[in-house]
Amino acid sequence: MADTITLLVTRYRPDTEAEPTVAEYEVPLRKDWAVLDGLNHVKDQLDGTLSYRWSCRMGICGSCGMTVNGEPRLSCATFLTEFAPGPVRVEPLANFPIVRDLVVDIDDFLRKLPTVKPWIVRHVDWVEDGEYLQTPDEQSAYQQYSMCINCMLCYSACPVYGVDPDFLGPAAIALAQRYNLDSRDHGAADRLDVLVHPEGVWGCTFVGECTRACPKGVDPAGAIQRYKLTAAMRSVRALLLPWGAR
Amino acid sequence: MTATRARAYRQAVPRLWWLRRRSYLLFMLRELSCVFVAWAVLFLLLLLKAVGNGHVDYQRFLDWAAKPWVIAVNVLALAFLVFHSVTWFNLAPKAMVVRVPKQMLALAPKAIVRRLPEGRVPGWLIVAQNYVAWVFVAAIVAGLVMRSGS
Amino acid sequence: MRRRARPIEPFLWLLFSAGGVLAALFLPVVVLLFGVVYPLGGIGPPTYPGLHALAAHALTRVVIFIVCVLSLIHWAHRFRFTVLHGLQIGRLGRLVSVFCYGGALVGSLAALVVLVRI
Amino acid sequence: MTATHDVVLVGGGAAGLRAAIEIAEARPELSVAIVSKVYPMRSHTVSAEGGAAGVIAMGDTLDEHCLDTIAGGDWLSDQDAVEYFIGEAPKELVRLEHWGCPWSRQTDGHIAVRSFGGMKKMRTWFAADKTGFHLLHTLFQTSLKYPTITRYDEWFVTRLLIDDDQRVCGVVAFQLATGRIETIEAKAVVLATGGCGRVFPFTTNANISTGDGMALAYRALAPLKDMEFVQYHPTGLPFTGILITEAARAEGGWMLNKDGYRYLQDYDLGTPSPTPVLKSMELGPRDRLSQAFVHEVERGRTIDTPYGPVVHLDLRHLGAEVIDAKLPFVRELCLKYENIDPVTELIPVRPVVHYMMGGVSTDINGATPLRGLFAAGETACVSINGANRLGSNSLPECLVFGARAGRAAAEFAASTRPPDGSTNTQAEDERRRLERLRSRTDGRDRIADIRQQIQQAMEDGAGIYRDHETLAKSADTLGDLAERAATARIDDHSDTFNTELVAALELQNMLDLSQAIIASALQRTESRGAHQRTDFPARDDEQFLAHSLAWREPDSTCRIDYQPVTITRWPPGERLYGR
Repeated sequence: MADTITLLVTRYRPDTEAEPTVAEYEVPLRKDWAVLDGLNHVKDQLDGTLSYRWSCRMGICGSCGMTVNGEPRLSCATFLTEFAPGPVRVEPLANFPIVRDLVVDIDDFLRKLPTVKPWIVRHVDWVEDGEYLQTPDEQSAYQQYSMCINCMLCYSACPVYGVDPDFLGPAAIALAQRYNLDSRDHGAADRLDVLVHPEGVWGCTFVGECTRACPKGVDPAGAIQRYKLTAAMRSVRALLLPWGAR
Repeated sequence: MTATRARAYRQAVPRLWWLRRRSYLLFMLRELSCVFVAWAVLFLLLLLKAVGNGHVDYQRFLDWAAKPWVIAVNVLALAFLVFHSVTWFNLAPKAMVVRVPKQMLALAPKAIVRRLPEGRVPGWLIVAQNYVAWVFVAAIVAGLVMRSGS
Repeated sequence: MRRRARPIEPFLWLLFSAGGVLAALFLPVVVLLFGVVYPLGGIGPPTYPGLHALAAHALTRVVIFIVCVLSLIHWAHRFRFTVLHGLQIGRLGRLVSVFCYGGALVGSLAALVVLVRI
Repeated sequence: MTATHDVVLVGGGAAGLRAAIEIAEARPELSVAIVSKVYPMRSHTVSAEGGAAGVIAMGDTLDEHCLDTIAGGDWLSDQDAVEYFIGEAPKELVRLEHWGCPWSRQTDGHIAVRSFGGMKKMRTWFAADKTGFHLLHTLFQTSLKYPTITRYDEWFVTRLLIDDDQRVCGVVAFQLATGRIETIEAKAVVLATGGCGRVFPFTTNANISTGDGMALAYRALAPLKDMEFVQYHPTGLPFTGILITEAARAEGGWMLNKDGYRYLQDYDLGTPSPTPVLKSMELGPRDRLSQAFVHEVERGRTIDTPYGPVVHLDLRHLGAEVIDAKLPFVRELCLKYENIDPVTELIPVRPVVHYMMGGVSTDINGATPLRGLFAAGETACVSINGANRLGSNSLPECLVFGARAGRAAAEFAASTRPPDGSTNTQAEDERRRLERLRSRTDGRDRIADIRQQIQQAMEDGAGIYRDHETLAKSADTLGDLAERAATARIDDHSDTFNTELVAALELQNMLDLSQAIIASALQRTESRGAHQRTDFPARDDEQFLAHSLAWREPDSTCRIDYQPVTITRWPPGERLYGR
């Protein structure tokens, strides 16, 4: 095994450049080095001007998503040895505007997220003392959707989001489902309008790439399909029993 | 609170984005299978129209269907239709979460219950049902058609 | 950003899904028999009277009609999104919709005429 | 340009978000700003794994939790604060449950609790082993519902503004994305920026844990309390420092040396038993376990690796089912980052820096001696953790004191007059300083080199065991490094997402805090909890049953004085484990 590997890193300096370019860096190739360690080596030793986000480097904070050799990945959990002898292409996440180098603008997601009301909605008052009961079975109904770390890999993998930036997108819908399926929540009706909007679940053509890209085993594609069925059945009921619906 | 980020670089989606990754291409092919669904309907209607018009037209239809280009189109169509069936059947469990009623769970043997995560019918069982239905339907259609001719 | 919600979308999706199921179950065997096996001459095609009798049966005609209509809606719905996303022509959305669902409607009427006249 | 809010919260982790929600609920007429250098859901709270302690189980009592906490902290905790904290913790955890936190459950639907190190009863609530993650996202998502909360995501606060009446009345911050420097005025400021584990080379802490809030307060001449108490977590992965949660031991994991021997039995931590026994062996407190590791190294009974000596954490006897149900993240981390499967293999672990018991000195309301300035969470030192924090006390601390500091800040803001603009010169000074720094072209040392040398000095001087000589040497080294840091090289002069500028500012913060830690440790000539002096091995209640306060002097040196510990019902006693 060679002892170095080449990183081809996308650079974009809006002060001086009109569009992104590619810079080449040679970094040590070590068994336990992730792509992020390679980038840190570049920043610390070779070129202090390289900008990227990272924090926990244990795959839970969701900040270091990048496109590595064409695939959306968490750079802290993607090892350099996977790509030996290299080179490794490190690009910003696709489908988002590039702010600088490997940093993308994800404010679009943060604007959409509150529209699906990702919090517990109660129409009955709290039981002031003690917890709401929830059996492990009831919990497992929504558990996987609660694992989303907002890393944006699913948006980056989703071609529909790329073509139509108004699409609500995988993580936001999965999080809506996370609360819809929570036995403590009464807010499903409140989330309906946003979800059944043409830019909501109906925009999805079930490419399935979001689920494949997710590093936490959330299945947004499944969440969206399930919600389509729920919403469709609701519409049918509303049509057949117009007086009883909603 | 965000400032305007006019200088952010908008990454354009290439017009042929679906050629850039194998998975995207497979997705596109899956979606394009609908064209062959439409073709199959058209083909079926042409057959039925011929049947409705009498045996001369029926023979003419059979001759037309035997033209090499029509056969070629149909072989391609068959491939896409099978691709459609397979992808459709495999994805079905994503949309449907079938729960086993509590009473049935209580009656079922422990060994089976343990294999039903969270009391749900596992995805592979739904997929398997789809394939059984496929074989069943195909056998009936083929049986009816072949028997009708003998 | 958001347009008025179209309540028709869930129904289109349900019909699309039903069409997807029927197309997946019925169409491959039809194309296999009449498009590939018989033309290639491995087995002789059914005789005219037999096939006519089968096709003229009321149940057959009802089933075929349902398969045709739903499969065409399946095509229309899927093709609409394929064109919109694949060619990135969001602004022509309405035109594409008219072509697709209109096409499915015309096809369904044609199916009705053909089946009634058997 | 100037923005104005009633309360500005610096930091968007558990404490900051909890404070924001508290203010939004209790005083919807006040405008709240959360200013954080990362998106809130990236905050380091996300990495907490094991759980949150709160008395709920039958047969457990608040007093027992108090005593465990106080004894765990080697009697340096303020007992009034501890009592308040422990009384509030279960209420806060239930509140989180009402907000949707997916706490792990018993089959009847009630909350499940697990055992944890140093705790005599099972009282740790958990959400599998991603407790911090679920807690943070629950808080973040809940916070989205309040229109009075404004977020400044990816804004870095560089200075507190103080008016002529010695009142904190806002901050100066710049937006990473644009480089825009702004004054954010407020009637009260709450610091909730977490800890500063990054001043050490091996740490479970995220890249962002550089102690920004502590340094802001310190430079504004608010004292830092008990900074010498640095917690080493006994089970971090070598190289990355990734945390393997204490829950792994609580569920029955064993610590083995190179002979496969459960060495903790040699360090007055009880006798081995096949199943976990509370407050014994592997469930002893973190300081004692980390110290035992050092002795094992000295005895040559550890395993050598390229990243230094390690011992083993053995989970194999728990079986795949327990590991997948209770410790799925541990398995995921081991597989992903060490390429080992804990179901069949031993996990190599070593003590790594995990938590700062010390922080900005506050009273029980989260108020600092500076009027208008509050602090909560790891940034603050109330103190409930004393000389050593018990595992699973920090998440509820963020909630309890986040809420309380939020409430206190809101009350202060509602009763005080708005800022009068008298700090405009300060803001201008700060703007010029930042612009000078960003455009500096004559720098010498690389930021990363200086940072690495700070970390080395801290490991050498303020590790698990300390003595006068090494501490004094580290103090000298840090003095040199401070001079070099003042002229560090900045290659990046861009105003768009300039992470090198951030790194330079963080470096200054880390240096200030390192000096405070070393100075505090030098002065405390006793051994207590996480502060172990080989030259003063005994606890000295005569002199040092007191909190150290580190004050910044005008010449940037650090002055230490002391403040008594509040003792109410639990007089100092001996810390006993395993019996």
